[in-house]
Amino acid sequence: MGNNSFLLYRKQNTWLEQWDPRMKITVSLIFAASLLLNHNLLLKTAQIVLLIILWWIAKLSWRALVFTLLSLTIFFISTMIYQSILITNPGDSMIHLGFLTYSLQGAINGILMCEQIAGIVLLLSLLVRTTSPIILAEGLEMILKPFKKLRIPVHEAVMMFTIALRFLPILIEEIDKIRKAQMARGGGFHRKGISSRFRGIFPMLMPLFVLSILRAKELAVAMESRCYQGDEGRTPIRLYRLHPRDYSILAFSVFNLLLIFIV
Amino acid sequence: MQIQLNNVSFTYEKKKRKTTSFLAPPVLNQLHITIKSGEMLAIAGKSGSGKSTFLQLLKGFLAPTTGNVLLDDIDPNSSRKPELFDQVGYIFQYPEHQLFSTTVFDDIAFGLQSAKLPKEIKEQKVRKAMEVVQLDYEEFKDRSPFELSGGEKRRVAIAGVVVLEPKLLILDEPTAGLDLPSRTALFQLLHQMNEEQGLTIIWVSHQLDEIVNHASRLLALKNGIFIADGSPVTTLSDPELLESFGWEEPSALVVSRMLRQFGITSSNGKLSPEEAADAISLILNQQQILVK
Amino acid sequence: MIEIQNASFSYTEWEDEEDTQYTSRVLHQITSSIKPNEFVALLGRNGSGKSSLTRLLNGIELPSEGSVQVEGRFTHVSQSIPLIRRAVQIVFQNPENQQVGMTVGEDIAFGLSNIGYPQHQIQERIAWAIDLVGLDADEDRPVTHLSGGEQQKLALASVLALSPRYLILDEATSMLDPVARKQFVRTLHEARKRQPFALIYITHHLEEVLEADRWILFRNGHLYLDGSPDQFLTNEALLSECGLELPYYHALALSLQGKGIPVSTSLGIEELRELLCRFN
Amino acid sequence: MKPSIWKWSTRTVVTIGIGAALYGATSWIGIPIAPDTQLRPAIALLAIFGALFGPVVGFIAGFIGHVINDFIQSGTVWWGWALGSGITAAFMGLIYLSKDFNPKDGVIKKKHLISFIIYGVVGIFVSLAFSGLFDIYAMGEPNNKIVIQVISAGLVNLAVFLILGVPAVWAYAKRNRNNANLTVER
Ligand SMILES: Nc1ncnc2c1ncn2[C@@H]1O[C@H](COP(=O)(O)OP(=O)(O)OP(=O)(O)O)[C@@H](O)[C@H]1O
Ligand SMILES: Nc1ncnc2c1ncn2[C@@H]1O[C@H](COP(=O)(O)OP(=O)(O)OP(=O)(O)O)[C@@H](O)[C@H]1O
Ligand SMILES: [Mg+2]
Ligand SMILES: [Mg+2]
Repeated sequence: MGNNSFLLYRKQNTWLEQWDPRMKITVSLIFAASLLLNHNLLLKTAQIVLLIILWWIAKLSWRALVFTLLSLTIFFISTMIYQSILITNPGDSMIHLGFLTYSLQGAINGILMCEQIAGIVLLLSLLVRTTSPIILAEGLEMILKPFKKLRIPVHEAVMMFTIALRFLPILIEEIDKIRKAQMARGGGFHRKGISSRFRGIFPMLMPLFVLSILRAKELAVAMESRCYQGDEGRTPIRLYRLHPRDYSILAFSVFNLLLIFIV
Repeated sequence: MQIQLNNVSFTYEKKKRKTTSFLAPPVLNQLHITIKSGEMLAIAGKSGSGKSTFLQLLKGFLAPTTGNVLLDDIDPNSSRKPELFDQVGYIFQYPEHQLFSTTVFDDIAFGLQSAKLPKEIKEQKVRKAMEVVQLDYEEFKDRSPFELSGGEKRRVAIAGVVVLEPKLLILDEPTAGLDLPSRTALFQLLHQMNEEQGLTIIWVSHQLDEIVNHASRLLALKNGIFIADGSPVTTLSDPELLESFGWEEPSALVVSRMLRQFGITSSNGKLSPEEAADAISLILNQQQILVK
Repeated sequence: MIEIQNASFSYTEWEDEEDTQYTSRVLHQITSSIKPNEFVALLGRNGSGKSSLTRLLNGIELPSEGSVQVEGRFTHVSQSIPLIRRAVQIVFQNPENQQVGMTVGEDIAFGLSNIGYPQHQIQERIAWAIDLVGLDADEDRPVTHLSGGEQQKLALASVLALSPRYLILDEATSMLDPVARKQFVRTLHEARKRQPFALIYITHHLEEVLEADRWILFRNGHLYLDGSPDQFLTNEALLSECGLELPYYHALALSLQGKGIPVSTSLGIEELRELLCRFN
Repeated sequence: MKPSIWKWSTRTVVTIGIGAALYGATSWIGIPIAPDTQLRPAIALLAIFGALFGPVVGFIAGFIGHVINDFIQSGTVWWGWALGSGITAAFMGLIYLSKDFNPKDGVIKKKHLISFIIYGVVGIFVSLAFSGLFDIYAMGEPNNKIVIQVISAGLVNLAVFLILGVPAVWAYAKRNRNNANLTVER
């Protein structure tokens, strides 16, 4: 572990990164909707291919792609098994795959279902891997602005999200730090064996919790003493402007959605 | 305990398959150094020059990117004996990094747990450790270590390590935030442990006069290498070295050198203000020309 | 003007029942004031209450008795808190607790954004602040990758960017190397010349505050003494009571004077050489 | 005094944020006890958070923490399970609403512990049932597999809650009782 390597986003300034975050989120939603509504095998496959092309354009590592998809294998397999048992219309031609038996419709349904899961997962991955979490949060806040009128604490929610993102790596490091601090005093029980690892957890958990509560207190003080008072009178850190590029992407994704109803 | 570094380099960037990683210079660059048992070693250098990184290598918190670290001729990293690092006591740059228990007593006594000492002895040891860092036992033992002033936290952190009686003691800027009496007491303690138990002590400091007063050897770190290594008095009166860091020569050294030039003193070390004053008044009185 | 009147303070986490009183009182009836553009040093032993006092000055904590006023506004009036915070900024003893952003740039921008700083100038201001403190890191550097001293520089930068009228530095330079510290003190004075602000400086090293207008000595939560540096520099016993060490030359001068050798209190290397030449 | 559960001060916002991060971070620690099942101490944190800060803070912290952890570990969010984490914490947080329960001042009684355990047990199974149903309906997962998953995960979570969570809240309260006694003058 160590460092921030587990934050998925890494600055690369690719084409995808330059999209406006608001548009990116909107487009992702539209695209997700079209993935869900689409029941055409060809079209859905095309959408997946499109996502993979975008992955390539964003210069993301292929290993991450494979890893993401592999993490879904259980779902793929269970879905396929499920489809084989469930949908058997008498009279359909049957396909035999190993010990599984499919009707044509069942097989297509299974594949569609798998593609749907894979598509949504890829889409989300793309979004978080090409957008800095802070920018994502700011984009979200701007999109949700109308809800502020309904007295829904949009700003606060986004702030919580941002803080959580910022502190996650720090707390993971903190676990490491507590381990080091206990090591600095000669405590060495985090090294070998499952049972000693389990015993090591309680002495880690309590300090971690106490430290975090303390951290929260200090951070609140620091924020307030730097003039933080909710979203009143705040200027956004960055200027967001929608470019023709962003509109054309929007147009494309709407077109993509409409295509489903046409075909 | 003797420590040896062979050709040690360290960089925070992990090796990647792509090329970018080697553009940044390593934080530490091919260090070759031996620290003998019983030394009082001070380390100085600019902020961000890699002092803390160096210390973490010695404690095994970080493993060198290349080269190896030997503790008493054994490399704990490659020979898979990380427990050897347990003989090293380490005090972090920020005391907050060191404290984790709910009371000061528990925090200081943490390291004694594994030794399974009887309660009275444990208490006695904690009491003694708190004494040397000038914390009142009754007043502080039940307080939370996080609800203390900056200097008090620092003292608890030091006590928690000193109580273990390590063979090598590493302190990362231990005097930052301490007031004069605790600084004095800390160094008294360090000298005492150094002399009586032959403890090796390594500490980082930005206070040059502190180094002159207490170190037996000084390592000056710059651009990943130790550009000076030697007795603090000679090192810190070397104009070239001072120039390269932008440091000012400690006043004690300037005055002592001047007194030497005038033949007032023959010691070639450093003089405290009182000693200097004594020497000056002695010589002036001798010459019987003291004008009133 | 900051006016502290008869302020006492204790860290009360649990203040429910009315008849409970806490012994952990850390400040006892402090009365003092800090004028605009003044340079004041707060000195005293560990745990004497210096940091606690600073927390009262911008309303992070409220005095349990007495009051604190900043530019005529009481800190216990919650409507005036935003204005008070605009005026008084603190660099805390542990810079880690102060970092809000994920990267250097975001951290500096956080305060600017809160005060409604014009959007198109924020980037410029960030660069300005980084440059001012001599931080050797670009703005995309994650804050977790900074060394101890670099974190202190960042803390200073993000507070200076807000151009406070009262700046409190709580041992803010304790982990800087001598050069960086000197350079920093120089920039502070430069900045104060261009756009004056009051400086409240906490330290354990007298060399850093020889130029201060006023020294305030703390002892066990009491404001012990308040006066000009010259007043204290001749009183070694008093200073060591407050855990302070005279700078080398001052100690030498005092010793020499004690032995009846006529030297000035502001003895320097030149004067010493002259003295020795005269008799040699 | 306990602050109201709907108060959104900077302090609350920050606490939720850090709580979520903490839940996410501890979700990284897992001790495998059987293939496909891990003992995750994180559930104990939900218990502490709920008990100390109430159901609302607990719910949001659990939910956000789970979402972020999912993001980071696989880039995908299992919304059903994330909501489930929130629901668990919310149930455990119900104890916060009982009038004389106040672990920050060291006030915790036997009857509190009992209701805390009941809330926790109910919470764990309600949330798992919810997550399971969510998966079945929203993701089209086969249901017999889910049932097994729900039961085994429930038992594991229950064990962690009882072994780590409950004692942690107890220990926290006890520690504060000691402190409070020490600092009170008369
Ligand atoms: N976790 C980290 N990841 C990446 N870079 C780091 C990390 N920690 C420190 N650095 C960088 O490595 C360099 C050396 O840091 P180190 O903490 O060793 O400095 P230092 O000499 O102790 O400085 P100081 O006196 O300010 O504490 C610095 O440039 C710092 O920015
Ligand atoms: N959060 C806290 N809760 C309870 N007591 C505290 C807390 N912080 C500090 N104290 C106590 O208040 C007293 C004054 O602390 P303060 O931090 O003001 O000292 P200081 O003068 O800044 O010391 P230092 O030079 O060590 O930083 C100390 O006795 C300390 O133990
Ligand atoms: Mg360091
Ligand atoms: Mg302080």
